[in-house]
Amino acid sequence: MLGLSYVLGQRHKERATDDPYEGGILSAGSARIRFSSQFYLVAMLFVIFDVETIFIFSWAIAFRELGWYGYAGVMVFLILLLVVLIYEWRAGALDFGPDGKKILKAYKRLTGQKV
Amino acid sequence: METVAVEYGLVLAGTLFALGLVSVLVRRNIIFMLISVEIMLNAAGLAFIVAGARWGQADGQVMFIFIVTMAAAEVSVGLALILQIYHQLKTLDSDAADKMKG
Amino acid sequence: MNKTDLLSLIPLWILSSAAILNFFSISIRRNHKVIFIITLVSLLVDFIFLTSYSIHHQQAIEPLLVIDGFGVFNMGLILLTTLLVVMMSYAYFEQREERKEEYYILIILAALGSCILVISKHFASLFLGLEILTVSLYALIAYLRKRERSDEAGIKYLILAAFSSAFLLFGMALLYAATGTMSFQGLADWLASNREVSPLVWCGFGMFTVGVGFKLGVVPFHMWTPDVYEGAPAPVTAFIATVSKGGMIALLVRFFTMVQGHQLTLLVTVFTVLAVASMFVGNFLALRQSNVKRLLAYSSIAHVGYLLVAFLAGGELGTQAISFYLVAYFITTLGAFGIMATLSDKERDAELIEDYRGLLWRRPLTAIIFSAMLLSLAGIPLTAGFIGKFYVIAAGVRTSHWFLVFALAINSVIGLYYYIRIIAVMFDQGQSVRTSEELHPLVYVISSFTMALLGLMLIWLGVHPEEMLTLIRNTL
Amino acid sequence: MQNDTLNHILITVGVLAGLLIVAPGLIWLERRLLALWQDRYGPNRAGPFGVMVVLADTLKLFFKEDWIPPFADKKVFVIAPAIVVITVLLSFVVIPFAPGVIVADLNIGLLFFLAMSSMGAYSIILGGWASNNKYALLGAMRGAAQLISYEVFMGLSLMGVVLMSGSFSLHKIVEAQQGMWFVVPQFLGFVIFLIAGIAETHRLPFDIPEAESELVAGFHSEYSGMKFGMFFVGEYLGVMLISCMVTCLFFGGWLGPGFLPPVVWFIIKMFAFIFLFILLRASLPRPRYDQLMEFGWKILLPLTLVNLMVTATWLLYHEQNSVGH
Amino acid sequence: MILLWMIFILMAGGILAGIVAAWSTIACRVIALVSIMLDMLLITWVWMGQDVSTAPGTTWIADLNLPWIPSFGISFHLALDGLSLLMLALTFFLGIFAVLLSWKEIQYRTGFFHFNLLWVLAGIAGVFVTMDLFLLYFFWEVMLIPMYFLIGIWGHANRQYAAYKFFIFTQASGLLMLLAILGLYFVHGNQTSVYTFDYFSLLQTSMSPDVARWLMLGFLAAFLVKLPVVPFHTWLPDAHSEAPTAGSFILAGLMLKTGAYGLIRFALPLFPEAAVEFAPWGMLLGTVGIVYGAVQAFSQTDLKRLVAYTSVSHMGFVMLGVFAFTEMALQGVVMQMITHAISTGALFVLAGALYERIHTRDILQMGGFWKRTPFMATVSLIFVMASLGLPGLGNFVAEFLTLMGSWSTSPVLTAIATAGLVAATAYSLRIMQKIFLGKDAHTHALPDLSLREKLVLVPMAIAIIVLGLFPQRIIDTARTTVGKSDNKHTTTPVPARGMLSVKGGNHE
Repeated sequence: MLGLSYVLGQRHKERATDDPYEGGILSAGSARIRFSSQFYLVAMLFVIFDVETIFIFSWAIAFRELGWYGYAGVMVFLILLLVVLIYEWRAGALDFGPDGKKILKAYKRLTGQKV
Repeated sequence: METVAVEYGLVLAGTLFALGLVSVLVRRNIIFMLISVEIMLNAAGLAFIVAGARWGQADGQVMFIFIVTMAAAEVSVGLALILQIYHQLKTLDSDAADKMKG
Repeated sequence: MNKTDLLSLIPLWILSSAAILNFFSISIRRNHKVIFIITLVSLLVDFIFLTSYSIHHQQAIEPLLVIDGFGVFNMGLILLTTLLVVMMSYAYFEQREERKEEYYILIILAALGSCILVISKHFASLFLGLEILTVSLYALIAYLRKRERSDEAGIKYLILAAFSSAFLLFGMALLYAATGTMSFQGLADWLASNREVSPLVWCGFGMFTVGVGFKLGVVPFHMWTPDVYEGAPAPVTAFIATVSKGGMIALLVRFFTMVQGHQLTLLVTVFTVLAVASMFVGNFLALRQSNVKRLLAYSSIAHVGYLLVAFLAGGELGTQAISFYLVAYFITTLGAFGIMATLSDKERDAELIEDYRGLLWRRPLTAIIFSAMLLSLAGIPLTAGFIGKFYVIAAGVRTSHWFLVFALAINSVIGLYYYIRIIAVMFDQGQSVRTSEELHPLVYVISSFTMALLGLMLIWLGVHPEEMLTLIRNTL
Repeated sequence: MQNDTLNHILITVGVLAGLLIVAPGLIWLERRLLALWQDRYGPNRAGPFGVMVVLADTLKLFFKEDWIPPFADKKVFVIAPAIVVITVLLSFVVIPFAPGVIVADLNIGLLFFLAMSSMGAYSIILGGWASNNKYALLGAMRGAAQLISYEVFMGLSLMGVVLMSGSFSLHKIVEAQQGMWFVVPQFLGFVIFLIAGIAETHRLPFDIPEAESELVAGFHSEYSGMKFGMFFVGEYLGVMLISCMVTCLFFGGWLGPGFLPPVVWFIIKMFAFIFLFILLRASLPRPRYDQLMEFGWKILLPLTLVNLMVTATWLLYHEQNSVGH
Repeated sequence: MILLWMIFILMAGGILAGIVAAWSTIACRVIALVSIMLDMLLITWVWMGQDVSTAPGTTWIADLNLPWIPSFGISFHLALDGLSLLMLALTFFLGIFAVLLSWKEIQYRTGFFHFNLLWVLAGIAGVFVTMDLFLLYFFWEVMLIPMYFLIGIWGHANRQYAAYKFFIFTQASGLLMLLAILGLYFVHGNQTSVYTFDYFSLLQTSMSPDVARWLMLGFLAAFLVKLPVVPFHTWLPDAHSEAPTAGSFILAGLMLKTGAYGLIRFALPLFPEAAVEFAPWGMLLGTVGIVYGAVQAFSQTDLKRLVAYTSVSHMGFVMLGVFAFTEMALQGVVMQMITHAISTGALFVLAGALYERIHTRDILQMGGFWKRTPFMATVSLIFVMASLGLPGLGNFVAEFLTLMGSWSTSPVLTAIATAGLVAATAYSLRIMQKIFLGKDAHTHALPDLSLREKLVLVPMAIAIIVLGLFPQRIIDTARTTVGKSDNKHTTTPVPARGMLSVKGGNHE
């Protein structure tokens, strides 16, 4: 399909054709910008939790064979996951947006006001 | 399903391992080094699966899951560290991270 | 696994619960003191619980673990060492701004990994224990985020440790592919029934050795050691030098004894080469260092070489020698790094030799304990290190490993040179520019107490080692 | 044997053709429905009810300039849209439309589906990155974060179903619903899966990665022509896929009263969910990025874990009782 | 028990002195002095109490055997016989002077200095009485570290280098000895399945000549380096010349003697056959040492280095005498150990005194001091004469006995050794001539010996004269150890194969 469209497609060349599209405003700076490290944090969270699901998967499939014994093991595992989740929550790893209160605090500190 | 001969599997795993090894030694970018190490780990995992298949045991697969888990943990810590290093050094060239000598 | 198995794993349960408890505690409210106390108490309880084990305890938890005298002894050692590391950490982290609390979780987990390592008798548990240990260590090494070298050390350790894990795993996989078993005992049976050892198995053993070599930091797989020692916070360095390496050695001993590796001449040769190379290279490189941490790193390479001598000597005497040497080395290393930690300040650790100039006249007790530690490392009488080295040499002489023993003797002399150099600097005149800020007096009390304790243990073991010897003899 | 092979090929071709026809059709359907709900006309010129607009759109896409931005990473730029279509199409392989009407009845069908949907993240991140455009990259990053986060909950939310059916095979799962559709015991799982599914297909209201108003189409800002079309088709295929999955996993797949053939039951159920998707788009506002992520991690994840625990406990308890009796 | 007390007093005194110094240096010095004197009194009491000269049969004056690390067969076994007694007496005798010597010289870190000093003495004393080989190694090390500090902290300009060199040499050779000890331990253990480090048990070990040869080499390594014998002597001039006066004094006076003692007590009895095999080489090394040391001494300009080389030369006599395997030679060796300790020690004291006054050790810058410091010159003359072996002084007796004893074994080497004596005359006279005679440059203020220095040197001068005139007491005391006494073996714990009767190897 891609090949077909390549053959069929028309060609044109204009002044701004080759500029990156930024809502009509001229582009400034490279697109290789730096991102909030929050994205990396998500990646890490994913890596950790997604891998842990592997264990749950393998338990789920052998659920009946393992019985209460396996159940106990997985419960421990799940509780661990929950504890870690709570910890991360408290540690602020799950706060994705900017925290308004914190910003206000920082601003007040910056301007020398008492909070 | 046909079973692949153990030798071939091991050779494949070995090749992967060697590729990872070479690239760890050659690469200078820390992220690529990390990736290469992951390749080596996965090669080891593959070898386990092949070995497990040879003996018809699940042990190999279990080990593989362990390896994947551990690799994941490694990557997440590794990424965090790399991020910090980048913040400090503004580069990921492993030659830049040579403050310690002797 | 049944009820008794679960019960006999209580030490591990306690450790895990302590980690979770700490997680909870942090989630509720961050408080350095609380976490410290939780950690301390749980380690102590665990250790006390462990002492209730009979010396002749022997229980296999099929198929992964075995709890026997050797394992219990090493677990006890690990727990005690961790306890001491934690004790010296409080003061160290109290003067730093970073988040301190997670440190304790990580160190508990690392200890847990090490404990699993020393009681494992299967590749799977070996791998699990090892990884719990190393992954915690990555974070521990890079714990001081504000310090550039800390990250650098962390990433170096991470890449090299993962690298070595890959080797270890591939070696295991090859052994598994060739023999169809991953338990040490199974491997031993296989080796016993197959006189001809196939290239595949050799390959497996070879890669296994490379992996283990990296973890132990023997030459030529030692590159990471000095950097990591230097970059890591002083208590963590102490931990790596003791628990991490010690656990690995204990595992190696178990593995080798179970598979009767001493009959595999090729393997023995390889280890001999490693041992000799470690001793010489470690000591010679240590001579050139002006950074105490790096110096101790290189010296630890040499010490692993010494341990390998006892390891190669094998037999009961060899194992006993290793156990004793580990005890002595643990105390000594803890003391040395502990003192380093107490002398460190916010910016950096007291790691340059110059930092110690004239220490004797500023802080006599600290300097004397530090000297005692260094002398113990050098193997001078009246210290535990002497008895340890004596034991190792005895094991070597017993089995007529004359070459190794001579190498050890020569290296002891070389080693002496640089240990003495530090002592000489401490006893020299002149003032170091270092001043550390004032902390809460209790903090000093804790670290001084720890140091004094270590010093006393050192001398006690050096002067009256009989009890420890009996204990070791009984556990094996 | 010959017959089997032929049959198999027929099914494969049939499914593929069906999908490729239905997917563009969905565009029309969506526009019509939206128009209906929002009280406006929608496409109504070409053909009856404007059906031919689909054809026109397709032709248009084919004849558009195949423009690759000069600042882009060309190879990756071309591959990215292909990935999305390929992965989604591959996912359909494991979907049992009716007994026997399945391309490949893998015993790990569910895992295969999860694996494929994870691969979708690549297309977004690669597309955004290769575009070399700030908005595209930002969109891609957000998209990837969203995708991989919801991937976790999606997988976990399905575990309840797996526990109950004892299999990863979709075929078996459907058959296990003879007595009762899983939506009843696994309602929580269903809700979570649905939400995660919407997020996975980055449909409105969770279309954060493309968010026209803030990110000017996000990761596919720079795309045009057929490559854009691919993303577009991919999205609609995704909608179909999730609908199929929901049908299979929670609503008994092809099961239904005998007066209609199984395939028809399946298609009816599937379209019901497609309608639901469109209805959601029509009615819900888009949450903020951070709200979306926090919702996922702080609410969905604990919920899935709790769901899992409860299901397992209940099942085991129940089983023990039944053995006891 | 008294032996334990002696060592304990020194160690405890050392620690106490180290602590007390924080408040009062005088108290510290006094404590050190008192503890050594206490030991001196103890040993004198023992000596007087046991009239060894009249009872040559009872060899062991005191014996103490406590279990220490039974799992290794290590015991805390100390015993005292004639030789040990002499050595202990010598140790404490010189120890007192060492403290006195440092009274003025050591002005900083007094506490630590005295701690080290006393611990060196404790180590040396321990070596002289230990009857357990593990303990031997233990004490061997105990005397090293404090000595290292004595040189390294309070030494002269080049002290670090000298300290390292001293340390590395002795430590390396000590480790070889440890290996040999362990080898012996296991050889013995394998034979009798009794694993022990006890000296008397190990004496019974029978081993193949090959094993014996190797093990003996291990022991010899330690003793010959300590002695020192020529190829291994290079640490000595450095250490001696850089050490503070008390350090050189102890080094020359006592530490070298541990090597000689080790040869007599351990190397020969433990490996009789191997020792006989080695004897020609040993004597050769001794002779080379005598000549080489003398020649080197003659060419030195640094006073302390010069004296150090005379030590090398004198220790050559020890070597010669020990491996001559005659009672007379051995008596000479014992005598040499004592007299050399006193005479060379005294020379170091004088060198130190001069250095304190004129701040140089270069004898070329000295000259004509006789007039200004007659007392010092007189004392020096006595010791220089002793050093060259003037009849009537202790050294003469020693050298004479040694040479006489060796003659029967190896006339050629003895003759060469005697020629070494001529060289000794040359360098000794050179000392006198360069320092006290000749032209006085009058560049320095040069007071004569102070009371404290007199207090040190006069007793030593008296001792050396007394030893020269009445050596019998020493010889009698030593005889219990070195005497040919085949018939007494049954009644004493002395090894069945006596030390001297091995000549020919068939005395039984």
